[in-house]
Amino acid sequence: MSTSPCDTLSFDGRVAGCQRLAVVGAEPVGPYTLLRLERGGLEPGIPGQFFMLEAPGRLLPRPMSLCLAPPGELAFLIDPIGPGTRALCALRPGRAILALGPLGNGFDLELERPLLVAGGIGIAPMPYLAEALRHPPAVLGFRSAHHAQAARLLPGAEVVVEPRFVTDTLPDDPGDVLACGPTPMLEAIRALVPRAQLAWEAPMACGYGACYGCVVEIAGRYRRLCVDGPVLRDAA
Amino acid sequence: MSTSPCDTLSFDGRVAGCQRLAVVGAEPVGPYTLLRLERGGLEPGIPGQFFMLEAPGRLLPRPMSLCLAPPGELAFLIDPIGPGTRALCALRPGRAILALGPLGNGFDLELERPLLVAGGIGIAPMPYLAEALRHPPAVLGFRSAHHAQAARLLPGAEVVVEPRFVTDTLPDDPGDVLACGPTPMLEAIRALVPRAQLAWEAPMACGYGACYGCVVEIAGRYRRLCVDGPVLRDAA
Amino acid sequence: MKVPILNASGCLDALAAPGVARQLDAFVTKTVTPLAREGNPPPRIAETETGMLNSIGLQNPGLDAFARESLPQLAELAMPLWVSVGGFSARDYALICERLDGEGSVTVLELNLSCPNVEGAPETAAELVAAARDVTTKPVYAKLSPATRDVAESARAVADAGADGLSLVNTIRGLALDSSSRTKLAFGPGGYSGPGLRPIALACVHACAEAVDLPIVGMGGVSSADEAREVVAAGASAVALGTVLFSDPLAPGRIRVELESAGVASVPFSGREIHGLMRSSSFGDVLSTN
Amino acid sequence: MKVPILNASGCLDALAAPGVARQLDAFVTKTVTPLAREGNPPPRIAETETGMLNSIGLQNPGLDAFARESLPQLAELAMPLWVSVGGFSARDYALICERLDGEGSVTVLELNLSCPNVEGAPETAAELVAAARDVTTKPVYAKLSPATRDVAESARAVADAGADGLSLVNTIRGLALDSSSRTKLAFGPGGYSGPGLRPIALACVHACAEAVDLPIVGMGGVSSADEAREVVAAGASAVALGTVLFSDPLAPGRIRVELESAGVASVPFSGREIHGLMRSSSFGDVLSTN
Ligand SMILES: Cc1cc2nc3c(=O)[nH]c(=O)nc-3n(C[C@H](O)[C@H](O)[C@H](O)COP(=O)(O)OP(=O)(O)OC[C@H]3O[C@@H](n4cnc5c(N)ncnc54)[C@H](O)[C@@H]3O)c2cc1C
Ligand SMILES: Cc1cc2nc3c(=O)[nH]c(=O)nc-3n(C[C@H](O)[C@H](O)[C@H](O)COP(=O)(O)OP(=O)(O)OC[C@H]3O[C@@H](n4cnc5c(N)ncnc54)[C@H](O)[C@@H]3O)c2cc1C
Ligand SMILES: Cc1cc2nc3c(=O)[nH]c(=O)nc-3n(C[C@H](O)[C@H](O)[C@H](O)COP(=O)(O)O)c2cc1C
Ligand SMILES: Cc1cc2nc3c(=O)[nH]c(=O)nc-3n(C[C@H](O)[C@H](O)[C@H](O)COP(=O)(O)O)c2cc1C
Ligand code: FES
Ligand code: FES
Repeated sequence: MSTSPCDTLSFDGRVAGCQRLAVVGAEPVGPYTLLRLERGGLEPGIPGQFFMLEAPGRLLPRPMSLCLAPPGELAFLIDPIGPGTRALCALRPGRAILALGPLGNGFDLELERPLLVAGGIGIAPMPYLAEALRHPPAVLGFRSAHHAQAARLLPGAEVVVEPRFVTDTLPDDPGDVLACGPTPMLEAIRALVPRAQLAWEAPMACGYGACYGCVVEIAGRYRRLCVDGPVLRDAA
Repeated sequence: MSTSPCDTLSFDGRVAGCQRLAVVGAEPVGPYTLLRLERGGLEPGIPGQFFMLEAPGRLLPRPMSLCLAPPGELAFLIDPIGPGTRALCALRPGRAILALGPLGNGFDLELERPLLVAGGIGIAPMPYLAEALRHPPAVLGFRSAHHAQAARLLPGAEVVVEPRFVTDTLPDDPGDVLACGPTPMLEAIRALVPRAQLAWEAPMACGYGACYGCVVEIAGRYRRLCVDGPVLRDAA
Repeated sequence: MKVPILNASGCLDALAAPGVARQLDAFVTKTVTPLAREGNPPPRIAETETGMLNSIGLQNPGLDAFARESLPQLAELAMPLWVSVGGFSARDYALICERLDGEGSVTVLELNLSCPNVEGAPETAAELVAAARDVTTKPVYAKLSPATRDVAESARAVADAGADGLSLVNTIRGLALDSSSRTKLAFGPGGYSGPGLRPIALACVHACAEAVDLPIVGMGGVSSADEAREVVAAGASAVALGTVLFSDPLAPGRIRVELESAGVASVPFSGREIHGLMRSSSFGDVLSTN
Repeated sequence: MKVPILNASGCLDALAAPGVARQLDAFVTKTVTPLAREGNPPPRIAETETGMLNSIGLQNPGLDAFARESLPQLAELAMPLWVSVGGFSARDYALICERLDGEGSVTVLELNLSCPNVEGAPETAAELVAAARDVTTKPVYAKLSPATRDVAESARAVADAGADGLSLVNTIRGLALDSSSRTKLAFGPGGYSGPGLRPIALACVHACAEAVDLPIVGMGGVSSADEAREVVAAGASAVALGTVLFSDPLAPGRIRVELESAGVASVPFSGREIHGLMRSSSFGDVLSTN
């Protein structure tokens, strides 16, 4: 299958594309896979925004942060933790999948002293974010040396491997933290740096506000992470 | 996948095997496909008996008459009329499917002057039957010249193509007719030759008497074709 | 073949995704209850091998906020608007229908009589329909659950109680466990939708179409034009899309095009018209305008 | 983990396939009715994308022929024998249970209260259970339909009426159409079984296990050890296999081996024991004897 024509949809003012994109390649990066798709007519969007990707053989698409936007391509770093992500990691050139995006709210890039912090697959949005911020300092935490191979996607970053955690290495005055990673890590960072911009996760069915499945508690209310997030500040 | 060990099950006295069989090959024969499986520990059985073959991606197996039994193999001639038969025709070496059989009642071979009569995919059981009967005369009817290519599986047979029908060519004293084909053909033959042995079809879920899904009316009662047939005489 | 295509209630937010809503012949809101509801705790959704489960729990802003804030914005879409009405007693349903009876932008009131994620009302479906019927002149559609011994019986009851149409079907209760045997949804069970619900939905549409002479909006696992055709063949006059919208927000347009090119005129159409579709002078016209 | 494995009623003929039956901890007959039934006209089965439909229509030789011819042959299998009892009135159920109460080879009477392919009895499930309870001292299991607004309520009702256990669930009504919009089954609708029924069955087992303190035989779309584990985790004490037997007659043995090697001791077991399994001194023993 090859890339189809692009349809655009406006979500709450913002425009997203919906298009079948041909697979360019899928390369292992440690335990993860870097899935490269033809860009077609889709915009890469703002770092921290995500795309809903068709997972072949599954009913529901899966939300994925944009990892890299090489010319003519959109690339996603995927951790095969279940049926959908495994199906995405198994994609090969010759296949095409339906993609919807960019969706949600990305990171605010108007910053003085950005510091990128990521844990595990939370590194996914960082390469594209680092480009936009002209390669600010970054701290990456991984479960193992094998996982830490993904650090090659963010040259120059400081890498810590468990038992050490990224939060152990944060400077006293970390500046403008932009973070993505497992919930416990994000909560620890929020405790240390209340103003940090945090990219959260939740299971999503639609990614565009239709199902109310992705809610997280924000200021005592259940809000749709796909609409009000995934990047949140002073919240959640 | 490769061929698994064979388990045997006794059905009503008769023994059948249940085994995962590796695909040897799948060759087009006109519009049909000749699917060749490793024989494993399965018996080819009596001509007219059938096997339940796993149809990849489908919930239920599909009943198939044995077409040929070359050394070490079981071969089936399959007409791709729907999802299950299409899945079977799409099988390639490297795959293996669960097979159960031989099942049901085959043809009675104690005959004076056997005459094989088949219509369309009804040719499927004839090559194996012809071998057992040392190549008796045979009449084959087909919808088109393309379909008639299957006649090469039964060298020496008389072939008629629509608008002519096999029943047009039956001799006045046809002898011991053994027939397989579409229901209207079988009914026409039964009218002409009440003593004919006819191999009938019905949708089947299990093939071994478990579901009562395959019933046909015999002498005013609903009987399971997979147990009392598929070959019937003076009946249905 | 031309068939009105709606969304299934709770499967689309027309304000968040107006571009998706514009593909439809009518937009159906998420169920509105008298008071605001935060809904159930997450996780609220889980995929299964044959469908999905949800336990949203009727999260909605409540009648007042809906009428004050959402309705005016929905009116700007300038398309037929169905409001899904929910509650926990006949009084709740009457309260909402009475309040919305005066709203010109509301075309149809669809009574959600069957949400598997909240404790239902003590009254029977027929009593809830009767309560709504008393207080509004707008068309009232009864949305029934497939989880009943004889759905045709329920259909007759709501028809006698004054329903103008039926929406079939809602989700049925299902459960999924994870590898450590915990329920995948925080709430426990959830509403089962998608492909696995389709044969059940078809049976309900078929049974109700034979039992009553009301127009039916058929839904349940429809994801293609061919599946939409089957719903109509079973007796529906329109098709609603739910779960398929999550994987393909362009499904309504795609299915309409496929249906019209297929032109399966052979399909028996019940002849019963859905209420309040644009320029709904005749069934054919309804659609030639899309 | 050790779990008794039965067949689902109507999904195995132990006389036609004794080798399949011998893999089981108990054999459950196809439903027996007072009089012989020819059943529904073919086609009776159809595969769908998420399961299958059947409309066998309770074809069976009737009580007398069953007791006279089948029962003695089934007794020779020398394994626990469950007879599925069906009918069209409380008198029917009482008649059969009374007749079989004296049959030493019968271990359990399973009341089929829920066949979607025949018009059911006018009485409620509880009334049918009470009628059976009055005439037999054998364990009576109530087999419930998932097609009910609140299956836990039905479970409480049959428990109060004297049921010793529950079999959950029967098929739910479904419909499939062919490409020319005709029903695939001659009867029209049929009972939906297989993978698509599984989430619904799990929800019923879960709800009933919380509602009543009876042992539950769980079934519905189970085709693997992992799926059997989920049924037990949801609250069942045994698992019955139906549709999977059609594609894999060796499934019972395969699933038992997988379950035992998996040894998922973590799975919460309800502790309620299934009646009349061989040497059923303790749940563990029941199975170590297989
Ligand atoms: C905005 C957003 C961006 C994301 N970006 C990436 C990315 O770039 N790379 C990547 O590998 N993953 C990303 N994820 C997570 C990814 O979407 C999930 O891992 C995936 O949906 C799991 O699907 P599955 O079928 O493989 O596993 P499932 O069987 O669906 O789930 C496996 C386990 O993960 C949990 N889970 C399921 N969905 C999610 C989810 N959406 N978030 C968190 N936990 C979940 C389940 O509860 C279960 O415990 C992102 C999630 C969100 C919400
Ligand atoms: C004993 C027996 C032996 C058979 N031997 C062969 C054989 O050697 N080669 C071969 O190509 N086919 C054979 N068939 C027929 C074959 O089993 C069916 O064509 C197949 O099951 C159809 O499955 P499907 O998914 O491809 O099509 P489906 O979608 O299941 O059916 C397509 C159409 O065929 C009809 N149909 C479905 N199952 C059957 C059936 N079992 N018999 C007749 N009509 C059916 C359906 O009603 C539908 O109209 C045999 C059938 C039986 C009962
Ligand atoms: C996430 C989700 C939320 C739903 N919310 C509602 C609702 O608020 N009110 C309602 O009547 N039905 C609701 N439904 C049921 C759908 O309207 C529809 O009846 C059901 O999903 C079957 O259609 P489908 O299989 O196409 O999804 C919801 C379904 C889903 C999946
Ligand atoms: C072909 C067929 C025949 C059945 N006959 C009966 C029956 O006679 N009595 C009964 O109680 N259930 C009957 N059932 C229902 C099964 O016992 C079981 O409850 C249902 O199929 C769900 O299990 P499964 O998904 O594993 O098949 C039948 C099911 C099938 C598929
Ligand atoms: S994922 Fe559907 S509303 Fe957010
Ligand atoms: S196919 Fe199941 S009984 Fe014949």
